[in-house]
Amino acid sequence: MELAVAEGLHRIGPEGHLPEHPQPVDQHIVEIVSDSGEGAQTAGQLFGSISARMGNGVWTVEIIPAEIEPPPRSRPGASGNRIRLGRTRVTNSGDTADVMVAFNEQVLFGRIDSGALRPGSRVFMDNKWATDPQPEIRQQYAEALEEFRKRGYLVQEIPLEEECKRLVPDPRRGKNMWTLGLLCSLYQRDMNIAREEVKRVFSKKKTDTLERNWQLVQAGYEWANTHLPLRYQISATPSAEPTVVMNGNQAVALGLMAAGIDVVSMYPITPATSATHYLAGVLERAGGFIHQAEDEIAAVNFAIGASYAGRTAATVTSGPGLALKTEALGLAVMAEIPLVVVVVQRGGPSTGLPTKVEQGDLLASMFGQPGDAPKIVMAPSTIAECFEFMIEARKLAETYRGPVIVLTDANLATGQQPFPRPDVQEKDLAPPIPQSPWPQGQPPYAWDPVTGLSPRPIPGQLNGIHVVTGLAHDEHSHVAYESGTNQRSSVMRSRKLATFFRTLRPPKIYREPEGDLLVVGWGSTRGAIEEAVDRVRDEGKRVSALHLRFLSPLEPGLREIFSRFKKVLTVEINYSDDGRDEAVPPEARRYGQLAWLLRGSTLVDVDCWTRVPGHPLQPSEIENELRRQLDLA
Amino acid sequence: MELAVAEGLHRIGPEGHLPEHPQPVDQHIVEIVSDSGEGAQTAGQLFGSISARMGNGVWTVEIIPAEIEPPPRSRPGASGNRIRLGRTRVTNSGDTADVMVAFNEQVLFGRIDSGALRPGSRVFMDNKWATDPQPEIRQQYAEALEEFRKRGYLVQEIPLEEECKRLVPDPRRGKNMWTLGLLCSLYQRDMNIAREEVKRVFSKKKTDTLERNWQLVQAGYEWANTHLPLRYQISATPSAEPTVVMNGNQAVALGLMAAGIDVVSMYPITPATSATHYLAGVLERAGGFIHQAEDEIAAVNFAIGASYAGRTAATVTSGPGLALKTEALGLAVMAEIPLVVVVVQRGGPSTGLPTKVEQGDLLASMFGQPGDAPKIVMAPSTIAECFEFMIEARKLAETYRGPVIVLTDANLATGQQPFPRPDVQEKDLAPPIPQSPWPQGQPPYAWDPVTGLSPRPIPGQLNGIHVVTGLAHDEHSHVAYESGTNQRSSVMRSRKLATFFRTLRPPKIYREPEGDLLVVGWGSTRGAIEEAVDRVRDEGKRVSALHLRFLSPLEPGLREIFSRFKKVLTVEINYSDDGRDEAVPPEARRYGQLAWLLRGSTLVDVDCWTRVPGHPLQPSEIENELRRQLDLA
Amino acid sequence: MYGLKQDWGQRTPPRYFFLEDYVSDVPRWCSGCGDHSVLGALQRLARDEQLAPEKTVVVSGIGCSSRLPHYMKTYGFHGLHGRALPIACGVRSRRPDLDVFVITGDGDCCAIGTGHWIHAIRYNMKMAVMLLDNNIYGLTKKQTSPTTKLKGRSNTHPDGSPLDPINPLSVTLSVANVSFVAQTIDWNPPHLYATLQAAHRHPGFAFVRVLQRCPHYTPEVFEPVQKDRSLVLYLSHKKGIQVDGAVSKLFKNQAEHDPSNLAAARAVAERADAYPIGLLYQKPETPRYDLLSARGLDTPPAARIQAINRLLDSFQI
Amino acid sequence: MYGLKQDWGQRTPPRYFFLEDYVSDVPRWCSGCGDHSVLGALQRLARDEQLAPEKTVVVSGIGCSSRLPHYMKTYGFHGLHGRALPIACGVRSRRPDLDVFVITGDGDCCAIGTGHWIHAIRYNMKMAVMLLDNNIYGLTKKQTSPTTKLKGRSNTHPDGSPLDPINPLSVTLSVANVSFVAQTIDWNPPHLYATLQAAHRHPGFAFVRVLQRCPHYTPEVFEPVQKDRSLVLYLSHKKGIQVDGAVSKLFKNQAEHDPSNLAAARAVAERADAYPIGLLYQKPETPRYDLLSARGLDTPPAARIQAINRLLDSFQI
Ligand SMILES: Cc1ncc(C[n+]2csc(CCOP(=O)(O)OP(=O)(O)O)c2C)c(N)n1
Ligand SMILES: Cc1ncc(C[n+]2csc(CCOP(=O)(O)OP(=O)(O)O)c2C)c(N)n1
Ligand code: SF4
Ligand code: SF4
Ligand SMILES: [Mg+2]
Ligand SMILES: [Mg+2]
Repeated sequence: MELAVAEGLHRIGPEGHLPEHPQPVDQHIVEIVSDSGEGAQTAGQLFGSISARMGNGVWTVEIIPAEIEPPPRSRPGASGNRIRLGRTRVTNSGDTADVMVAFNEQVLFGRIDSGALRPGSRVFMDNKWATDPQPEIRQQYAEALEEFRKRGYLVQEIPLEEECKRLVPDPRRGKNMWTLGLLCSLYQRDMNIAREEVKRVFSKKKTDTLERNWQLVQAGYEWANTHLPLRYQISATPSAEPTVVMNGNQAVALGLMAAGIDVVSMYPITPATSATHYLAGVLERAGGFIHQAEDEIAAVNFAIGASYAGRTAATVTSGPGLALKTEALGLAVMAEIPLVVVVVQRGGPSTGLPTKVEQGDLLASMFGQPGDAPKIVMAPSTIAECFEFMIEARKLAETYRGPVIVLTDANLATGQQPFPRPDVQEKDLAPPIPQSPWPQGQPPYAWDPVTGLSPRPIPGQLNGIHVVTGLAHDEHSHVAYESGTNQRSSVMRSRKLATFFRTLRPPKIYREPEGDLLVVGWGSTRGAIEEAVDRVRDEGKRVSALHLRFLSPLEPGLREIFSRFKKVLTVEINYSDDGRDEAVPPEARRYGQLAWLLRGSTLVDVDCWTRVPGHPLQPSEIENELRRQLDLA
Repeated sequence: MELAVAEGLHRIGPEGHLPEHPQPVDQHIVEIVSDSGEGAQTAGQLFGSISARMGNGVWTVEIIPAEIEPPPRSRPGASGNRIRLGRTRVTNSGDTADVMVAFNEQVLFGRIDSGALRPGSRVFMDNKWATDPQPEIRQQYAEALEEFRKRGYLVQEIPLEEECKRLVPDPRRGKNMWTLGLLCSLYQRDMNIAREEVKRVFSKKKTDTLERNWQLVQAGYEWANTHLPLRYQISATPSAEPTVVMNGNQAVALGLMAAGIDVVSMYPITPATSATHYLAGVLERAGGFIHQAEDEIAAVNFAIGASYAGRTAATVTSGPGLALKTEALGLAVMAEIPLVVVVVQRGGPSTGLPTKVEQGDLLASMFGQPGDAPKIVMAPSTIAECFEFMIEARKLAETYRGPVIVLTDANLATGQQPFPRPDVQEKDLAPPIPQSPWPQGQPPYAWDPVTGLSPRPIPGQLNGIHVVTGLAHDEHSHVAYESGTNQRSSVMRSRKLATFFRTLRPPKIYREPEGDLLVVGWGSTRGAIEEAVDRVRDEGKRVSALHLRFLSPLEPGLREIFSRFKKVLTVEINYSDDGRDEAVPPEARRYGQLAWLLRGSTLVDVDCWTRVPGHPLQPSEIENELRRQLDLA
Repeated sequence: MYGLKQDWGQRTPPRYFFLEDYVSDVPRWCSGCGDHSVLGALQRLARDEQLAPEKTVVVSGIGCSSRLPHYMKTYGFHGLHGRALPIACGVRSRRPDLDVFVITGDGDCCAIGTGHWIHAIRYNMKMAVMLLDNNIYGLTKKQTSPTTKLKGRSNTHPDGSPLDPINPLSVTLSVANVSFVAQTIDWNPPHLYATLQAAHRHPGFAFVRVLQRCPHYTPEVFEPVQKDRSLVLYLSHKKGIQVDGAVSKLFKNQAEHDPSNLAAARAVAERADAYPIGLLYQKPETPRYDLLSARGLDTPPAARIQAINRLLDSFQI
Repeated sequence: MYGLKQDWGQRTPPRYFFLEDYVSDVPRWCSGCGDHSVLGALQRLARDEQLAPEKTVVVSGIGCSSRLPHYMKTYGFHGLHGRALPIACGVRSRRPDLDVFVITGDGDCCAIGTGHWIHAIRYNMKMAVMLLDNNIYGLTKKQTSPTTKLKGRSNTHPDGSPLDPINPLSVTLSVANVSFVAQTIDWNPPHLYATLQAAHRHPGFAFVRVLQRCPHYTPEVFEPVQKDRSLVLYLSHKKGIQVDGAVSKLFKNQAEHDPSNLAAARAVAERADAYPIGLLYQKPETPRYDLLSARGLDTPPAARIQAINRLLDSFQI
């Protein structure tokens, strides 16, 4: 087959029979991928926020190469953005892409390796490589196009570089905006909104930067208007309430501020660091302080010191950092020092997959400490919850006087979603530290015998003098080695979880309250699980979902809920032995982390379907598994 | 009541109606307690080894104060030894003491606080305090005697100091040996054996030290022969096979040597340190090297480096040290580096109870690492097993190419027990490291797809060159972020546990294979559990015991075994919420660590009875709980 | 909220504190242990400076020495082995109103705590740090520490330590932002006291190494030094530690040393013939991280809310 | 046993190694990154010294720089962040036959690895340690490191680092048993090479700080130094690092420095006007812990069994 070389505006690949009229769609997934440094991420984010402002549901997620400066035109170098748009709320990054704009064919191969395409995906490809001075590149390009077409992608070459060159000397700094224009045309975006958003992004740059970029957008838009007969139509209902768009790490950062966290103490680690980058720029504006420590051990102990001194404190980390904080978290439990610990989970074990998603730190959070170290563990499932849970966690840490671990992950960290602008309230800020006298004679651990709760004296408080210790101690914080004291103080620490448990209500079931299969999840998988459940339930299959926010203690009523389903299955992004694997005797099977907890807690034969692909689970993958499970049932 | 002041040899307290003829007993518990520095420990250990040589079952355990140099005559200062003797094998330190020799009344109070006495316990007390120059001391002594008698102890004052003064200028350096003599008379010990054992202990000292000490022993012996009409008779069958007596930490140390461990890397921590003290003196004799690192993190990484370089390596620690090793253990799992990790468990969480026993590190050992970090975890239950398990652990670490955690505890660490002298064999030593060429083209992780096992190239081997990494990697140890590789390598690491599982046989049930109640335990509690089971089973109650040596993976057949009992209960020295506690909703109950594992694994409603008293569980405590459980059943 | 009172900023009337006001439990150290002297000096200092007990925090790690906070009737934090300094820095960071003291040992500071030690020097947050250096791990029963002398015997090196000890003074003096380094001996209470006082008054991170007797495990280390005064080199200078003439006269072995001279301080620190005591180095004007960390403490809630709202604006679409 | 071969001690025939024999993967560093130069120098050194690749181990922590072992065709251990040195010490301890190189970064060594760094200096085990100091955390995308200059901007300190940087040379020179300290620049391959060579030949712990360009994140740090040669102070001495006359002549700013003089070395290390390059300090006769740790390696199995049996005798009753 002769290769299609774009010569002009009307050249459309043989597969490219484009419809003349806007094609209505309920949701669409768009990707822009380039070499890193070509700005695909900015364009993608803009496309997302323009769509969000128009009232579409949106989920955007960054495509980040593992290297700092990967070689150009390389598969692992793919850098960019995936934007999923919907008529209504979009909860996850979805399955394969519907539309893909690629600045070169190699980065597209990178996305193919990650399973981002399917036969029928529409690919717009810069045609500059067809005429590259280097014959190898021309050949690579030609071969790639052939391969893509074989795979069934609908490839459309576009004169991306060529068109940009008309406007800017270095097209590497222009292609992204031109592409944005093309997409605005393709999806009929409101160009007034587009203009505003572009303006916002470049507001801090020189005016001519803004103008140059806007010209590029317009050029792309007009080119597409003229040359692409194709249009998609995704209806949208702009929301009346104020809406914000941000990623999970930004939401964590702002949530910590809204919680009145006074000290954030950290050591850099991917994928948690960007939350602290943001805080580094802004925490001071709300009167707070961020400390970059010499290591994670120092970071958590610094936070413990600040919290002991009455200042609300948080530490933000990921797996390897959590491992190093193991000892100090035991101290915070033993000495009952409030602390918010945000763990942005990445692939493990060990250094693992630093930039990729996993839900592998649940058991380490619960059981990492030698001895018994009861603590609250919770996991947000949306970007909005990343914000809200910070406030909740800060309050719980204080009320229950100990560390609260909040498990987010790389998926939430980099995923962006519009959500109603939170109403920041003074009552959610941590109250000022008490400095009035402590009730004379009241011990520093005046444990309520039923709840295990006790108020906490803060340095500066008259009569509250005591010495905090990680040794076994009585209610006066006196070191005590006697059997009775150790048993009793252990009860008091554990009791706090039971007390908190009694404030919880059974979780809500998604879709029908009974059926053949209940899918249980936690954390960032919620959107994908519920979407998969919807697809299957909508065909009349009896499947529902349950999403847990609290893992320690587990939420109440689970056993009763499980009893209404024939089968219970967790879906998690962590490792479990496959139940079908013949090399693993059923007795020796190792379960997913939530499945483990649920089995021990409910004695229900909870099964699990878990994977560690390093990327978010796609709704269709889950959907396939649900069908398989239902067929078996 | 007038106080009994010893005036001469025949003064015997009013309760002291002593039988004239030797009283046969099956087992007896003797304690010697003194201020620290008065040598009660030496005397106790000698009494134990003399008895062991005569063929009695013996368990001795140190009574150690928490302070370095506690004030004299203070309760927490009690220092000494508990020796439990039996006709046959003795497996634990038992319940309350039958006979107690106290050098002052305050240390006796210390033992009373620890629950070491019962009404009817016979107490021999130095009468020197009755004539102390300080009136307060005289008064304290008098009041104490009265209190002891009220509590029903059979108190007999003895002229301990007075008699010693006849022989040595400083009786603080003599009372212990005199007491040993008294006990030799009381229990009719073979004085030739006694002489040999005393000689052995003082062999390195000057000859007159030995002679002076032997004179003291003889003096105590003769005084008791003349003045105490009381004798106990515990028959014994001297064993034909060679027998050794040592504590669990010494057994660990010698076991590591017998396993051919080449490098032991440690950082001091109670109660693990004494094992490494011993090694510091002797490891070099077997060609090995012990490294005291700057901290636990360095200790474990040093060991990992040595093991990577082909030398068998171990690290020895306790709870807080295990916490700090969390991250590096994840590396050892990920990079598949063999490593023996001995954890001598102490009370937790945090710094906790540094000198006291707990079985609280099981879940941290299994689940401490962020991400999935499968590893073998095993727990010896006797001193002999402390030795044997080191050899086993070293072999498993190599075969299954990763860390093996061996959980002992403070009870095993300081408990002494005679056991058949191990036959040290060349075949158990680690083989020399391979330095012949590696098979050309064979990757460094040539995972067998079924077993997950792979041979390991060692630096120095031609063709074996590779770069070990804690990042996700393929079989060539190349960093690999692809979904498929991460999933597959995770499977391979997990698969090794299944492979090991298939080599295990179901554990043996102690007593009948079915019944109303099965008690499941692990580690050092074995002796006490089985003794309690015997007592109850011997009354015809249908109770049996099961003791697990492997916790990860769990041994096979458990569910089937459990199905033969009406109820399954774990007994552990770690924290669990009490099932009877009304403040804890049943759904929120937190279980003992083994119970947790068993529930999740077998889905049997395994109950637990656990305590954290800081001392070993007494058989009678367990017995009471078994009766309660059987009454309920 | 959450059971805590909120009447922030209440003033307490002037009070007078006696020595007993700083005395808590009976110390559980061996008799003759140098830790007793440090405790006594600290209590006297607190009394003389009239430190409000509730505004004073003594932070420590784990070790015999680190038990000290339990014996002070002030707020205290008996932390984790090696982690006294990060905890203390955390306390200090947002409580400029508290007086922070740190007690650490040669194992706690110079072995497991090394990294934090170096970095705390560089942070130069105001606190008085006392390294009680007995050349041994006391609490865990006699293991080699980084300051154990070459060939010094211990339970982990029965044939003697194979390595030259680290010199905590030299190391401290090598770190950026070092601002106060002194050495003293536990067995000369006036000098010990004067040194702690200078440390406490120093506007920054004041590092004091106390040569501390451990009669239980290492009597051979400092008993000879205690007996033979010539083994101590008394540093005199008008900017140095000032003690009564009667006290300073006891030291025959003296040297004038200007504590503003860093190179000289390093040379003195490495004197092999005698232990220098006194102020080795001080630079009061060294930048302080705690002045930075305490910024914004008085931001009123409304201003905080406003700042957050502004940030949210930038995410609003 | 356990699937491993046992023919211990087999000799391999003499071989000749070319540069390619040390070249593995294509490095994934940014173009212009100084890490490329270090890799090249190390590969040339290995070739020139004819190091058997299978007897060479390159250990590193985590960071851009710590990726280096992956690009060497020798044995390698890409360890944990901050833990390169303890791992390398473990490797060294019982394998005196291996050549050990360590690659670490300013974050890896001087932040999270500080404690191990100090103690590794004191252990003085034979290995060549290269601190690739780019004054930044590269891999995690531009955070302040302990060597970031005061006011240097980063993602964690957008308004500039609030603290003076640590001086890795000064700190190293303050530790007991320090035996080799040098500094070089990645952009002068002959000097870099000569320094690595001297480090490799040093009988002990050879610490080399390489000023390493990170054009991606900190071009402003070493680009000016690269351009203006007067910002480098070339240390010359007959016992120092020797480079070709043509190379040394490039450096106008020179000073004679005797590397056996510790005090002088410390003074040179702290020169504020220029970066000294060359050998700051060397004391080849410093005691080595690795000589101690390797004792007994040749104990035959029978002797080991006998020793254990003797010990068991002492427990036999
Ligand atoms: C993580 C951890 N590792 C080890 C220990 C055991 N430990 C307690 S104190 C101590 C050393 C104490 O030495 P030093 O700091 O010199 O204090 P000293 O007792 O001599 O005053 C050690 C190793 C511990 N508590 N925690
Ligand atoms: C325990 C742990 N904490 C944090 C990280 C994240 N991390 C990886 S490299 C690095 C810093 C690298 O800086 P540097 O050592 O200077 O190396 P460079 O990238 O500049 O060469 C950090 C913080 C980690 N991998 N592990
Ligand atoms: S062991 Fe030493 S340091 Fe510890 S209390 Fe006793 S004398 Fe003091
Ligand atoms: S970020 Fe800097 S250090 Fe890392 S590879 Fe790029 S230039 Fe080198
Ligand atoms: Mg000490
Ligand atoms: Mg760096």
